[in-house]
Amino acid sequence: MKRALTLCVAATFAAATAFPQPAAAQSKAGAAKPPPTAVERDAVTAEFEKFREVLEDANPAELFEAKGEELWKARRGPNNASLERCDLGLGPGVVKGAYVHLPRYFADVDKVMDAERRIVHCMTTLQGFKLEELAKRPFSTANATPDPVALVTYVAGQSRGMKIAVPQKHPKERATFEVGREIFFYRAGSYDFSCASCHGEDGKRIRTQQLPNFTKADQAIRAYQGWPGYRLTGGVMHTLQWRLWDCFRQQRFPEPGYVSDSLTALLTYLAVNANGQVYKGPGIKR
Amino acid sequence: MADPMRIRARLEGDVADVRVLMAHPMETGQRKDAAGNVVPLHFIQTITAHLNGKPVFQAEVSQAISRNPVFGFKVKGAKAGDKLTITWIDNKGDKRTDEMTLAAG
Amino acid sequence: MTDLSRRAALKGAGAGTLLAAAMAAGLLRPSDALADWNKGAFEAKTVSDALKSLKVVSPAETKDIAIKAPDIAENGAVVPIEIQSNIPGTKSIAVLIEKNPFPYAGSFDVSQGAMPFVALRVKIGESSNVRVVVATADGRFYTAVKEVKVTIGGCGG
Amino acid sequence: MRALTASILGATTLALVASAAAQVVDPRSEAVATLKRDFKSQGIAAVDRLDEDGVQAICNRSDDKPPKEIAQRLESDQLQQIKYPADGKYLGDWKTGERIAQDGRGMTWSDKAGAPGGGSCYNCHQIGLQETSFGTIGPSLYQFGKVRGYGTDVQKYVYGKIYNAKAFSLCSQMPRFGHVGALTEQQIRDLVALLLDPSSPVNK
Repeated sequence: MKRALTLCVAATFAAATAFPQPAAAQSKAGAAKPPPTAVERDAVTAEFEKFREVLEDANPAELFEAKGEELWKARRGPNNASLERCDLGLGPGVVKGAYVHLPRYFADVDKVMDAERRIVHCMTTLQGFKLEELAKRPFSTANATPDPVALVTYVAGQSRGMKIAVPQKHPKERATFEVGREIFFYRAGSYDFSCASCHGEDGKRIRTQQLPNFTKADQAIRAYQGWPGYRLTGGVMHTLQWRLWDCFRQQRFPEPGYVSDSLTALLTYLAVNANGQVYKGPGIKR
Repeated sequence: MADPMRIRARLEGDVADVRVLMAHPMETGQRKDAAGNVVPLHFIQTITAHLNGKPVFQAEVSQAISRNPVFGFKVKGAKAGDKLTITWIDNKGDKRTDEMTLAAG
Repeated sequence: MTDLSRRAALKGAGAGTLLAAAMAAGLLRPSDALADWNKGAFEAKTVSDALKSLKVVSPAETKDIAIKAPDIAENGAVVPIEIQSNIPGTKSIAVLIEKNPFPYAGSFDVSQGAMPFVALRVKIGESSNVRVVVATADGRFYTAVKEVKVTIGGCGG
Repeated sequence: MRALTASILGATTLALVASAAAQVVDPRSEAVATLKRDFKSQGIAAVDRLDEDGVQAICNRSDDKPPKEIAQRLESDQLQQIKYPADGKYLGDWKTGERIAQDGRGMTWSDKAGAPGGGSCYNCHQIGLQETSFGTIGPSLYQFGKVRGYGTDVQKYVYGKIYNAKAFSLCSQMPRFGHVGALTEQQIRDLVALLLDPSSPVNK
């Protein structure tokens, strides 16, 4: 929260002192046309917002919520069990409202888990699926939506309209938040990027895409609002696990492990920052 | 078998404002899969809506309709308890019919 | 636009069931069965050829067709469009994306108990006019356009 | 130069560690250890990318606000590592430059080794007015030459800035495209031309 950075893939010709001003600059400056103003840029954003509402009004994510509910209740896997005994933090089988309290500490594993990680945990412990198998193809393609994706979408949809209230009582919950914050600001890789490079300052865009400042509640909620979300590009359903995975790709980092501690920590940082905001249900994204 | 549609209808007087979501890939025949093979044309061609068995809305469409299509239309002369049935048929002959009962707005 | 008399006749005879049976028996391909799916119009590569196949004759420009679509689409793969016709006797609403490889995107028959309104979401390959053609019960045609710009969205990485 | 970076880093780290000594667990060390446990090499993106170099380490430990004297020493260290074109020609072809500016590929685990990447410039900057899809993380570069002038000194500065932005502002958010081999000498020249060729649309 204390830090403020900026960027995706190019530049800041920022430092005012760094540029040697040739004498010609001042004399020619008067002839130059000014670039489009902030107001004109905002018009594009406003247009997107207007039609995003139209898209949200009938979100294909609902198709995946329905699929996820079917999967939740079906007896599946080597153990031929349903997920109806899965404890998402509010007790075995309680789905309603569970999502807005995740990630949280689970005593049975002595760990903090985010929603997708917990669902995958239930699939392995209750139904007998193998994590290594689930981790082989964890993300949606044009041809297939992995089961955890539909399940997360269903679980998230069951907290529609509720306030984000991610707990920070257990020491491990607080420690996970701290680690998440450090990862968020950690600059490394070929392009010197951190998460904050794109998501640490207000009112910025990559190309036409607005970049929420995740250090603030009213903007951190937008990450939660977005994912799980139906992505217009490719027309597939994606979760926060996918979003972070692809962010790290574009951050020029190596590949993060599926449902790993690093991602839980980042999601905890994000979710705690969004605390108090109302969750509207699975999103729709470009 | 195709996944069910999600149909929502809001009654405003005797007009039902209908939104329907359909699960369909709507392949253009131009996309290549991960292996580089062209994915064949596969898309919904016709849509019909019936109110209590009487046709009220019909459409013919192309592969230009977005994946997982969404359509909206407004049916006149509708009331609570009426049955709205929607059917789509695609270019492979697959079809799906779903029904919902209008609820008082 | 769509041949309504033929469609009505097919439905009236309960022909759908017969056609499904014929298709199942391999006697007909789906495209044959959908006799009222206007193959010629859908396969036309230009707007004028598509309109010809749709038997649209000299459509008149009008302000009585309201087209709600984004000036700049966030993603060309899913562009929401809402069309409201205020022309009395509107029978059907056809949508053409002028710059798409196959411009004709579809037609909506609202003559049997629907309001002259339709909402849909379409793919627009590049910035293009969206052309709407309304046919009326008395055989007239009206048209309006709305330009939609398509942009590059994310990092492109 | 490596030794210089290391010694500055060492001193700074010691100071910061000392000030944080009261804490039971150091979240930063925990975070880095967690990353190294969870991340795997994929394609051209190997796990060694998680290791900070000197510049990243100083910026990470100072919230991107390094003490002035350390910043200056490291900036001049980075400046000395810039390889300017041997023939002193900084200006390439602006049309090629525009394509490079549009191209956001390069250096990710889904990019192939040795495949030509782009500069991703429009992701963060407004450049030519014809491209309305531009980012706002960096300042507008529209009319860059017209405003700043077209002289060799400006050309050399822009070449250097694209090659290694950290030589001019240590914790700049702009990648070091030449320094890390993301762009070739000719590609950087073409980008310089996009900003500084008087016939480029940027300067119309």
